[in-house]
Amino acid sequence: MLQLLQVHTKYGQVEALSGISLEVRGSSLVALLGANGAGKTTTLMSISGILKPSSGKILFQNKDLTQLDTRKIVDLGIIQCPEGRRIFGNLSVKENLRMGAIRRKDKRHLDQAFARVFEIFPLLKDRISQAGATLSGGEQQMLAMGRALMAEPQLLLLDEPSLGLAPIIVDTIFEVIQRLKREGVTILLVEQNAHLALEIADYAYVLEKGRIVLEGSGASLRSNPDVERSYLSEVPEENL
Amino acid sequence: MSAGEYLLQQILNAVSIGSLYALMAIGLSMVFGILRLINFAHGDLIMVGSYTTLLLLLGGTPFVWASLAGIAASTVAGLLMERFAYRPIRGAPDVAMLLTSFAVTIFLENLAIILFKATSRAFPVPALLNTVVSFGNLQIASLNIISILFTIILLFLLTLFVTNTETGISMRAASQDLVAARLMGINVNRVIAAAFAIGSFMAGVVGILWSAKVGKVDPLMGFSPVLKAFVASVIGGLGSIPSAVLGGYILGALEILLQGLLPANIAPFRDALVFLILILLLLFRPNGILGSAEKEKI
Amino acid sequence: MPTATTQTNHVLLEVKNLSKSFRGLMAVQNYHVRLVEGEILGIIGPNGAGKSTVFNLFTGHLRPTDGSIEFRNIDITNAPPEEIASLGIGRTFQNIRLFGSMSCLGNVIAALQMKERQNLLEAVLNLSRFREQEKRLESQALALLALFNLQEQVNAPALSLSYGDQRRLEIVRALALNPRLLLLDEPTAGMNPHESAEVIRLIKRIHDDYTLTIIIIEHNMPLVMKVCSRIQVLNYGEIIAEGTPEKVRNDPRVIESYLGRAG
Amino acid sequence: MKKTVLFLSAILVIFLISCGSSGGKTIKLGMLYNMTGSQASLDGPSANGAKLAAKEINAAGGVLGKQLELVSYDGKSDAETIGKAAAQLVEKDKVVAMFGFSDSDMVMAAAPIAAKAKIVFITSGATSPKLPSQVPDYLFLSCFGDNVQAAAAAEYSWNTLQAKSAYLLIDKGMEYTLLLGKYFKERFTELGGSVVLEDTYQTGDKDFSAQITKLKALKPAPDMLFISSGPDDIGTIVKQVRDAGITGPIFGGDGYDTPLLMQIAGKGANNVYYTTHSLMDKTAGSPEVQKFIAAYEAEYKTPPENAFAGLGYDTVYLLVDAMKRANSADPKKIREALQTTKDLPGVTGSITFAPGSPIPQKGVAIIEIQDDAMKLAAQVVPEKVPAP
Amino acid sequence: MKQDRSTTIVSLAGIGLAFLALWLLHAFGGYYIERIVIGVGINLILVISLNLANGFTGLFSLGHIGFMAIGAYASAILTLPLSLKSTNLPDLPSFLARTQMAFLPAVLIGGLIAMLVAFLIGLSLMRLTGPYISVATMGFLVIVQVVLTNWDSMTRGARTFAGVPEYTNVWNVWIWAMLVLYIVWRIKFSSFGRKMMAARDNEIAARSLGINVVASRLLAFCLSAFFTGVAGALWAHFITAFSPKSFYFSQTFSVVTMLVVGGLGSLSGSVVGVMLITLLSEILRNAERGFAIGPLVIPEVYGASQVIMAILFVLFIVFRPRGLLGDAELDVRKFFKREKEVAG
Repeated sequence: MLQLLQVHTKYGQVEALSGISLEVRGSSLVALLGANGAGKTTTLMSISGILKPSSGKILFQNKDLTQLDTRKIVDLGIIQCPEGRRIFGNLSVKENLRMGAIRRKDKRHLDQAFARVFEIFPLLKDRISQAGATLSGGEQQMLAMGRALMAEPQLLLLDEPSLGLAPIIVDTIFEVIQRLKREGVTILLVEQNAHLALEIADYAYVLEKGRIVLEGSGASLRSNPDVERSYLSEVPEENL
Repeated sequence: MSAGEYLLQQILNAVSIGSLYALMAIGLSMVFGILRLINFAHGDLIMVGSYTTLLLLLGGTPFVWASLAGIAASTVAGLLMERFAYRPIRGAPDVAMLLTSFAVTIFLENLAIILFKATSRAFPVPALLNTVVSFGNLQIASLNIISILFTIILLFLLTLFVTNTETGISMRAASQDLVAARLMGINVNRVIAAAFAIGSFMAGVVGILWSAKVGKVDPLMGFSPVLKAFVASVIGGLGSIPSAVLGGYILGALEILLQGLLPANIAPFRDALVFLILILLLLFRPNGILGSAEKEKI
Repeated sequence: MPTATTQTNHVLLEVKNLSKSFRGLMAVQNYHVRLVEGEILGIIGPNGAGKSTVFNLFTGHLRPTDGSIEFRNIDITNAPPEEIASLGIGRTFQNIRLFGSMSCLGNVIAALQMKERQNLLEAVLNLSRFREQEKRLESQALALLALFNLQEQVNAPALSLSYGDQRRLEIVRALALNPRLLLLDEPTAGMNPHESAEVIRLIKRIHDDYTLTIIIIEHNMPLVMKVCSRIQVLNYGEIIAEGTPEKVRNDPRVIESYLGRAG
Repeated sequence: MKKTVLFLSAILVIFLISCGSSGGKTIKLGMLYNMTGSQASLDGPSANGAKLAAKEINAAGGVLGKQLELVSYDGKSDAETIGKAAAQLVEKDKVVAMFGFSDSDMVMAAAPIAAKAKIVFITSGATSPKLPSQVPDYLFLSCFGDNVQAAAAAEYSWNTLQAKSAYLLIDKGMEYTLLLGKYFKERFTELGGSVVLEDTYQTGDKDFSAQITKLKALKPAPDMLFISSGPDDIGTIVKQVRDAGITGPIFGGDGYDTPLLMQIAGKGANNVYYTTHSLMDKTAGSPEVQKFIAAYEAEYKTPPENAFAGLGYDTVYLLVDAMKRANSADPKKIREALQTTKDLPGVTGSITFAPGSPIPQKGVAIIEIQDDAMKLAAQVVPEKVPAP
Repeated sequence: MKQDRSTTIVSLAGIGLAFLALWLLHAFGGYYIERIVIGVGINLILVISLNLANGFTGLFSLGHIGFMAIGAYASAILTLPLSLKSTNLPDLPSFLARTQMAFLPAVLIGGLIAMLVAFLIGLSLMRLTGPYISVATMGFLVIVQVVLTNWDSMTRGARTFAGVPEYTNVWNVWIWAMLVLYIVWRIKFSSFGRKMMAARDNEIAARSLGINVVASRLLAFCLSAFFTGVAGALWAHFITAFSPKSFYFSQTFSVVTMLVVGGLGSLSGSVVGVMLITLLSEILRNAERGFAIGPLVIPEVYGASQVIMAILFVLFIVFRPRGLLGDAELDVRKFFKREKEVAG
């Protein structure tokens, strides 16, 4: 479904991605692991078209995304739920969700999308007219995911959904991720919590300094001693 | 005129001039919210609109149509400004953007001098805008009433727009987090253009009202309003519409009250006092009255 | 200094009842620590537990809502960051904060120079004392950079360094302040295991060479266990466990709220 | 690096080429006005007037058998630029005399440079009577001093309008308005009048409601308003004063001499008086004035924008007259002839320089606007003029 | 950053060459060229001192022309001949009315007064950041403008302050310019400059090193105000007649443009910026009067030079948003080395 071929991306003067190649098959959940600064977020931002790769190709259903504008990429069914949630704090929950559906042409079915999001995250319905900034961290993460789901994406890019959340909320979020996967949404998950990610991932890539150093099925990586030592023994990292 | 009437008259004066400042400040503030650009050339949109109106009036167009065309011209000029001056430099350092807006100002003002000559020209105002309404001892020019009315109507419409339309909400979203807005697929170019269009539209309206109040137009007419709008939007807190409006009225009140109440030998220092108050305000509320403390995360 | 040896058991940092709330939300609650010179303390805990907030309170970047901080018997509870730094607390930041446009050398000299007052007139006249001072600063900075294997990047702007190098440069800069207490906020974040081990080794080395007292916020459990003499575990702004690595590792509350998944 | 050097040297070459001087068989007069910037609205009409005069003179055969050439630079309302332009006029263009500017700052940026080259500088619009003493021998005014017109205004107000009390509004941003207000007050109080309130504004202010409200609160109301203002602001002020229901006489100086006043204030302009050089009216003015207005309209498709147009026009004739009488275009002879100018008719009144005085003796015309028309109310020579 | 003998020699040689060029211009260039050269020198001081405040500390001041005005008025009042004082400034306080100073002390006092004012307002302004400091300093400019316009007894208000002795010449301007350039250069490569730039790059980190951010900004601001005041004084004795409106926004724009074109933080950039803008605006100013290329006659269009400059500036920002040199310096030695290689 999604293919990255030798993608190089610069972030400022520094090359953040030095030739990333990866593949995400339809209806699968692929995890992208790695330490801070390894290039995970840069990879997602390159796919979303916020950063333009200096070379290499990004193909989605055999269509080249490299030169496309972000909104055209959203039109194709790729949406990102960014790191740090980045919800619109001054907008109400409802308005935030509306922004997720902004590229949808069939506004008639918008109600269904709302209903689906509220079914997945019932908490959001109670907060519908509250400003995003007044939500708690966990609620904001739900809002950010709900916002992305409003676009009814084919491919969901999830950047660090567990970041800075209480374990109990992390569990909820991961249940939702698994549910989405069951419902056929293809997911590319960036996660520092390698345990969690590998538990649910079909396939995973490990990034280090802008390169892929390891890849394999979730299970095989979990039993890989290298991964065990450098990632599984580590606890999730904080990033304010 | 009793003391009470005197005060009331001055308050009326403050509200009517404050309305114009508020309308101007909105445009500056909306653009700043999204681009962090202080658009100095915003004032020149007033000039563009006023000259267009004037030329059409001289050609015999009825006032209403001429004004509408003037407002349209301001709007178009604002859009062109965004497209050709500000879009190419998006992401440049703040200073470079600020200076570019100075350059745009210099460009427009000198172009106007070349095209229309530097001398002022009378702006013919229809009688409707030129009468005086009396309430007892109070006199208020019909133009001031119309200015206040227009401001209320435009603010109402603008509020509807930013809370109810998709573009309006997108605009608020973009001013909050431009990257997240792009990730949702919001057409940032369109949103920015819309912000410019709305701001320029308001500037066009101010242009007509301002020219009617002053009675003439000249190529440099935009300088003083933009400076005022700048102060107004900073007083309120750059970047949001309600704070721009608040700032506009506070500035209006401040100017009128200082001019009206200060003894004659201190009154000439009015503008200095206004800016002194602005600086003091910034020290205690570094992000304006309504501005949220944008504290950097550590 | 003859007193140095006798001071080893002196209390360097004494924090009592420290609390900080943001808009009613308690980020840190009743935090306390008594740090003896020469100790290496580790602070661990899940995200949002308030670890970085504790550092920011120590260094004056945040003002506590309640409680007191004493450093070298001086009350620094409400002191500004620059004063605290000059008293001898150096730190690094979780999200790296370098002087991006300046060279590595410049970054380090900016810290080194804080110990040597320069005179504006001497600098302007380029007097020999000033030139010698500059030369000395430069050679000291070069030595420090070499210690952390940054000698190749001496003249490169800090912004152009790789993530790991930036982290190391930040540690060098904090060290250049010649602090009594060094606060390291996730010094190995974003490094591969090999690099992390190297950094930890260096931390131990500077601890020994400079008789430094260090507090480390880390997620890398094995490394924390290896290097720290004492560990505090924070959760929701409160200390839930404290003690030697072994004790902490076996504390049921820690296992439940923090180590559970990893264990 | 190398590109930069190459680029810079290319620019230098172009620069040196553009500096090349041009020679010719014409008599060159240096004309310095601010065509852009804050002073442009005052200076533009003067430049037009001067060009019109030069065109007429050349059409009539020129001076001393040669064509007149006005070499002009834009001062850009900036003293540094003006200094450079004046130096160019002296060195490169080798003009025989210079004129221009309506503001004493600008005059002072150019006149000393002319004087250094022993060339006269005539200011067409700066009316400060103190000005010529700053550049002895080489700086002339082609208009009367502010003290003269202010005295005329005060005397007319006291004697003819029977005004005993006056309200004063002064633009604090211009030398002209400051001096005019000061001299008026001096002469008016000397005559026995009282100034009940003195208020101020800054050039370019657009909203005068606060001042007007203060004025309306005055009890009893003053007999007259003396508003010392430049041509760009006066229409707006009169309009806003009248809009507030104040109908009394408004008096001012030659800054009022612009069609803008009546265009902006409309009916409000009635009962306005001002002192100026001559009645600038297409139908009621003198034959010279009528001819001038017609020619100006034909050339520029607009009536003269303000009094400065006529002053610029007269200034060129003043210089040409001096050259003709000297029968030479030698700067020194021009200066000598200029000093003996006598009864030279012009659209802004006839010009005579008294021996030793670089300020012409001109009568002051008092214009009155009533029934939507301007008329010459009086031609006054003030009895007593305040010292400069 | 390294300091060795060859740099000193190169700098000395550069200064020598500059003065030789000045002498040539002075001897053969005439009055017009001389005025340009003086103008460039004054602008150089203005831009370099603005760079010290804006480029090194990152606080973008739009109010520096206010300091220029203070320096200009102060030194003009101090040097005005006594005879003119009694007629033009009759209300001066008596100690000033009786003083007529020489050029150098007057210039220094002008600079010092500007510096004192900068210190007083800087104590509070230096705590602001981002666009707010620009607004506040712009406010300062307006305040200076209003005060000068209304302080009749000292400044004659809006009336022209004329009769200032014409003391400024190519030599004293360029000695000052070289001096300012040298001093600011030394500051850039000393602990003071590093503190300023550290605080600019990351305020929080700078404070955590013990750098007193407000103090180091204040130092930059005050020194910069001093040099700006000096430039104002030199300008006053160059133009000799001015009024408060000579020191306002159009002056501000032109100086800031030169700074930004050269590059914020780069001193050699400032030098290049001043020269480039001066040359370009002179060319355009002469060209807008109309010219003929063969049969093609371009008529005079006043204002065209500003229009073209504005377009060029926007284009420039599009292609070089950080100015010609960013905050790097031209390395003379490198330049010579490469030349040698080419030659060899």
